[in-house]
Amino acid sequence: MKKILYIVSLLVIASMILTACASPATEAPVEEVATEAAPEAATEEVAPEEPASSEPADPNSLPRNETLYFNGQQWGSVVGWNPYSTSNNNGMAIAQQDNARVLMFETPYAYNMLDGQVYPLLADGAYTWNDALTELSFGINPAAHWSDGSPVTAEDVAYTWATHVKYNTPTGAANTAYIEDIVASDGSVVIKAKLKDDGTAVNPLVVQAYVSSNYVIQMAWTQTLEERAGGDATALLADTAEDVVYSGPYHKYFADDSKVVMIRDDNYWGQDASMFGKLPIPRYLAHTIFKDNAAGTTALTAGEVDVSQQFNSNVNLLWEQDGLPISTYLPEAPYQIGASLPTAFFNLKSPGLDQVAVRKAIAIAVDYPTIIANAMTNQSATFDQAPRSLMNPTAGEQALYDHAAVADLQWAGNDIEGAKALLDEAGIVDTDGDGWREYNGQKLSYVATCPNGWSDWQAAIEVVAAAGKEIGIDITTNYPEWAVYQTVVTASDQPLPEGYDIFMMWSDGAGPTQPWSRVRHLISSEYVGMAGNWNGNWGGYANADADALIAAIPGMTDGAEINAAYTELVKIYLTDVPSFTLMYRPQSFHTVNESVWTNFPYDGDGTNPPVPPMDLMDGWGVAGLYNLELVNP
Amino acid sequence: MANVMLEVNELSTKYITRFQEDVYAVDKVSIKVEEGKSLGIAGESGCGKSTLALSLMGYYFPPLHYMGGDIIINGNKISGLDPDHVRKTVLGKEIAYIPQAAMNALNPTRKIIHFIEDVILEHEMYVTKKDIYERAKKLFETLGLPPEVLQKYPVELSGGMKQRTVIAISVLLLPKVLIADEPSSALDVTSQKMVIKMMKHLMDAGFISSMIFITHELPLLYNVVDDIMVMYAGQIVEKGSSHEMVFDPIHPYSKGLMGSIIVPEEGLRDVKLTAIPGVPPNLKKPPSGCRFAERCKYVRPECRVTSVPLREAGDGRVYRCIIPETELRENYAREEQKK
Amino acid sequence: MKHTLRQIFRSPNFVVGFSIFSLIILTVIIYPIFVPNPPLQIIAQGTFFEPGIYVNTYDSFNAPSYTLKLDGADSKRIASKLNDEDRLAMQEWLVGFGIPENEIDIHDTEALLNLWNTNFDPTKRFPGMTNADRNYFIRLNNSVQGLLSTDPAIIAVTDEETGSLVETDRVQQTDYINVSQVANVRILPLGTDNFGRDVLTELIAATRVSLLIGFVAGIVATLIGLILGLVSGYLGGLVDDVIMFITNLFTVIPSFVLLILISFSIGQDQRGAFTIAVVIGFTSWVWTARAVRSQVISLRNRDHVNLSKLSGHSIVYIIVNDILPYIASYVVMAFILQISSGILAEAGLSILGLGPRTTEVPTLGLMMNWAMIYQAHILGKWWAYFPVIVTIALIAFSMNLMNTGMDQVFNPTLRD
Amino acid sequence: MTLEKKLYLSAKGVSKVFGFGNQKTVAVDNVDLDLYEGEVVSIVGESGSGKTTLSKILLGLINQTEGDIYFQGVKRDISSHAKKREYWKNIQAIFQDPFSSYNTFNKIDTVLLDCINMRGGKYFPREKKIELMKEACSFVNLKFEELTNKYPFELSGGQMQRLMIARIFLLKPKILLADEPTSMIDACSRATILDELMHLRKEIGMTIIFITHDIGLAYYVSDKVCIMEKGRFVETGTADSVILTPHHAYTKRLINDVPKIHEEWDLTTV
Repeated sequence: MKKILYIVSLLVIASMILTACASPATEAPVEEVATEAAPEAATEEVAPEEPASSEPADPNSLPRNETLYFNGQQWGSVVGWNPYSTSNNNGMAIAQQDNARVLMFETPYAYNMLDGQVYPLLADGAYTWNDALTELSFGINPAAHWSDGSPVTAEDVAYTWATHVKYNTPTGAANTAYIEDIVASDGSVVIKAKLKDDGTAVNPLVVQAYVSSNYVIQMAWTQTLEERAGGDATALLADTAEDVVYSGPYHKYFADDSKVVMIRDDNYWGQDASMFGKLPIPRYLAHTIFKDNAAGTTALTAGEVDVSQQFNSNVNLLWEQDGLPISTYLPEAPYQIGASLPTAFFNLKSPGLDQVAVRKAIAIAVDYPTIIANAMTNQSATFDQAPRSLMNPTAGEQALYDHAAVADLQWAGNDIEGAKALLDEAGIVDTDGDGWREYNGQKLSYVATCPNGWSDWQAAIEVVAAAGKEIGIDITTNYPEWAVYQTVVTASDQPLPEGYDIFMMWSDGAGPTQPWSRVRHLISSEYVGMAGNWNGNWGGYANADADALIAAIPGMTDGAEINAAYTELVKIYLTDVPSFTLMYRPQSFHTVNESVWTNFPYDGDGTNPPVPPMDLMDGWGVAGLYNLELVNP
Repeated sequence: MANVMLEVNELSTKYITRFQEDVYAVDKVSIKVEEGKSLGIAGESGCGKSTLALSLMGYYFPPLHYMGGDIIINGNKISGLDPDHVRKTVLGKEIAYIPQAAMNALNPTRKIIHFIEDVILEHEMYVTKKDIYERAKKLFETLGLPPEVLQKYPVELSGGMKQRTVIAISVLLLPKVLIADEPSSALDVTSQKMVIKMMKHLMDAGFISSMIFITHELPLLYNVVDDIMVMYAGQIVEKGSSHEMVFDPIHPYSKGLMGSIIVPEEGLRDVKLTAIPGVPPNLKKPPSGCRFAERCKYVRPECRVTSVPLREAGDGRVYRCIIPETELRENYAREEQKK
Repeated sequence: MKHTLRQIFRSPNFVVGFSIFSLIILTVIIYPIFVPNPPLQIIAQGTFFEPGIYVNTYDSFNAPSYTLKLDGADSKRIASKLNDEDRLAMQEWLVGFGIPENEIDIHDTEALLNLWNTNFDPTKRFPGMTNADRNYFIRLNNSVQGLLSTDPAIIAVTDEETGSLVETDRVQQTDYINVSQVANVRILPLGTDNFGRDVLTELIAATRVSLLIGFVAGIVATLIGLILGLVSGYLGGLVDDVIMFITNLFTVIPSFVLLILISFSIGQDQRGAFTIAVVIGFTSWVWTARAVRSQVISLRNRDHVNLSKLSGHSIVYIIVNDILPYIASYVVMAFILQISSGILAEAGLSILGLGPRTTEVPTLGLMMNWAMIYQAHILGKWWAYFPVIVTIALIAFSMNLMNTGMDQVFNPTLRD
Repeated sequence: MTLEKKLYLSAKGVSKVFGFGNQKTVAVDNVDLDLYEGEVVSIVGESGSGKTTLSKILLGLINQTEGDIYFQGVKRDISSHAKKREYWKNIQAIFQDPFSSYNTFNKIDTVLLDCINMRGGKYFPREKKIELMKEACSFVNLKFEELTNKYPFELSGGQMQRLMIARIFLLKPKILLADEPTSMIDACSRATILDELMHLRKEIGMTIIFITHDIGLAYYVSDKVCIMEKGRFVETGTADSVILTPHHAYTKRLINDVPKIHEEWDLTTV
């Protein structure tokens, strides 16, 4: 009896602990989207336009050697397939940044973050600027056609823009300040830039970027949609567009709350010799929706996921220790190509943080090598490799400023003595002997914040807080839920509430407008006071010199001039420290398991142009889909 | 001489407490009950009468432990047998035991008929439930219990009815000997009377051959059993026919017990009740001499030293005292006069 | 009282539980005296260092060197870099590029490495060879370079004037140092966690905090439960109805959900360990209250209470003297259960990310939380989470044992 | 006789209802009771007859639903703690179960000291208190020296109950309510307890209400007997008249069903 009691109590304890462990709060770093517009059952959904070579498989038991499995793009059910909208929570088909997803909808050009070039997709050859840099024009590949068989035309491009403007979609709103109009002329597309008073384009950079980051949508379908929406913008954007016409190689096959499956359109125009010359290799692209990173990692190690776009801590152990056929783009640390700069912003209105000395002291006290080694498990370039600036660690951007000119302003981190000296010098000392410094008689006490469940950020914030303790500034951490966090941080028209003294947000990654756009988002004062600020500068920094430089750069053509301007901006940034970069993060985590498929892009794989590690779906990354091979054909 | 149904020779049992202390609750008790006879056991609480009842079954489970002696039922020795064997073949069939407060031990979620099925199916394999029901109905009718009781739950029955049902169930397998421990003490007088009536009927109608009845209520015992045995501190102190025991006790302890009887009869108010001062000895360390010595009016120095054997007083009467029967009687008479 | 204590200490369950618990408490008290390292200090750059003894490499060069000629040192050295699997993989590669299999003797290290060094080309790929394979062969190639060399390793320093390297020492393959002569050695019995903290030190500090949380939660819960139960049970009537209404409300809402809601709403900046403990206590008094109430109800009609009333005692006196002692053992048992459930509740909360603020104190739950976030369980870094589970289990187990032991003493129906 | 004797306690139309609606049970139903100085009155009833409830009402431990209680001709007022205290100086009780009548955590001395305090002896010198306690103990043939500093569980049931009587001796109430004081006691000790109760009654001129289910016992001790059935008094009268010549059917049955030793116990009449 007693033995049984022992065993039972052990079991009870074990199960209590297990249940407790089974629900870690590692929530996906993706906005939770309500599933009110859940897609209908899949069986009756879009069948291939023409009968495929064989009947499509049951979405729940796809043939493994025809299916490429993804994870980390989609963290909830898909809301819709409407390319005009930005709230589809559709990580595979719609999500659209500088590197648009071109699996289902295509852009005229595909951006390649590795060489910074754009490659024609729907477009026919390179685009041309007129001499005054006010009009950009390109033709449409005559082979390009829609899924309904009709050709893609310049009118489609123009009508897409017109619709964006007419219904003031997010895309429209973001670009009307820079683009006057897009028109079709003689089968070509002409993008007319918005002009300043002096007749020059407001921002040729943004105009140029438009062609690789915005989908072309069929005019005829758009009209159907408009009719359905009755001209109402809200209805138009809320439409789930199950009947959408697309030009890309894949389209919706199945979607529910556990997975999203896309099927290849065997009639895809890209098999034309002028484009890829063949169809992409996998017939199905399946994305399983995992609960959290841990579940995703487990599936990756088990070979259930081929391409993983998520932070797998200590990813190198998967091959070094466990001998799994898993690899990243780079074989050694940092394993990934860093592109964005997760950054800790100072709330410049918090008492004391308006002082450069305090900001800089915190920034130089932080132990960055530990953040990179521990929080990022070495999946970031170190600040020795890429000194802090406004640039990401790619060679192209690093070349854009004069490293030597800002060397004096650099810091390596972990400089406790330096930080203390800086504070002592500024007269910010511990006057009441409680171990914490005071400024204006007020104890320096801050809360460092980032969203809950964003594990690498949380760990980095912990390291920041630890640094504060070392230099007599009381920093505690706080992890609100993302839903709360994003609402607070993006409301730049309101002062940040208590608990948001130091907070982490992202910066832009790689793209055709970079690093200009990133610089702008980090320090331009134009975002101060903006409601719904999803751009940047959430700490409320304002510097007229910086603003002027940011405004000038897009119009510059001379490399040296641009270089000097960026150097100056980096100087301002490192002097004023309105925010500080904690680590480098890749545009996409690109970890692949080669149990089934191989020939994924890797550093030095010999592709020309090089296929970027963009998970085979963003911009030029899609080219990798044509190179895949089965390990056991 | 009539057939001896139950014979117990020098049975000793003890409790072992959680702290590994021994409590010698039954000390060399010998009993003989003939067929058709009933024996009553009387004594103060803690004198070992309930333990004796439990020990008589021959089925021991902790904390009760068997120490020595024989139990012979109808010629078959059951002491020293494998407990499992005893449980299967002896209990219920040879000897039935109704513990104190048995009626409150019925599982309230089961109907009476289910208890009966359990009992019968435990011992007989090839009977149908219908047969069981018929048998039970017949038995209940014979015992004067309404057959509807069979389909009721224990909570639906009154205390007296419950107790009578329990008794009926315990004699289902027609045991030779029935041991009843305080079967009527928690009941009101009328129910008590009905239970007693039924138990007498069990004897008269031949359901059981012999009965051992345990209670501290002497008037009741007097009216129910043929012989009374008085226990004190785990030992028998006196035994005799019930009339003799009540009206002519020999042992000073029995005398005290009988002197405390109160019944609503004329003249009671003029009787002076006798009292026995003191408390029974601790059975963890029983005294070596007479166990009653500490409380006895007539105690002599040797009482405390030597253990006292049972003495015969003719006619099957026995008593445990150093002082002879006649001398004790003289003492009693002298006291009577004093009043 | 003495008697009861003696009885309790005779219960084997209680004694085992009490011993485990005392051991935990003693460890928590004594360990920091001998190892005064700050528990939250990040010492390791890198995550999940394995348990072991860490010897400072730099200091080991400066430590006196001893020559030991041990048999098999070479083969051990080679085996550590080149195991059988690696040899088979080499063979596979070589066969893949046309070397006849019978020419390869994978057990002859020298011949194998010669063959490998002359043939290996990192750019070559054979069918079915993945990038992961390619990376593996490159790593293998790097690790076997110089494997058979018997030359000493050279230690050199940079000449500050010329910038060239100046040889200062040579380390022979037979050189040994005595660990006790190395200036900096750190024993990490349980390795480090994802932040690079010493897990053992952190674990012990966390256990201390968790125990304190448990105690505070237990005291709060028991006090609230006791007071409400006593008042409600003894006074009865309207007071009882009101208190029972509140109690039922709390019963219907699962306390853990309530706990989550409260911890969520007070915001993390308010969530110190003490606050969390109070919150846990505040949500878990219900059962104590109900149990105390029912005990009191059965006690309040007892004759000794009536007698106490007849002796003219006041309500407070009766509750304190005639009721409380009777339920004291019960309350102590409930208290012990509250402590262990408080510890578990904290762990549960922390795993949900709703535990105490992280920068001030480590707690068992937080340690588990971070180990899970950093996927220690997937990567097989057992030292980051398993000792935590064992500690939680031991605390809960010892408390339950003590409780069972006490129950056997106090609860007559369980006595055997 | 009634003219000479003072009316001590009387109940007029006392009822007690527990619960309400369907759950309503009438425990005591319109009971009248007169208690004169020096009398021993027995209330006899089987379990569930309401006699314990009635005794608690008389004691003032619970409130009656209807009716009034008069103490020495004045309507009883126990609305405050102080008034209750005052009332309890006049009426005290001995309960059925001596084992549950003691607070097992307090030493025996506490019980007796409480009584001394209640009789205004709170500030008596220690010696005086001990003197009083010794006197009380010796009254019930207990030795104070053997009891002091002991806990209740170290005593036998009989000793405990005698100590209860010692308590009453110290309190010297006008009325004692004895609720089955001997039912948990062995027959041998019963006589002692009864003897001592009667002795005490003589000593301090106490009036006793004796509550019991044992009709023989009631007959043995009381002057007056009240037979209670289902909350009502069905027969009231002197002990001899009620027990020897019962009129009410219930009383008759009760007496008939009790086993006797000099008369035949008639088993056929059930």
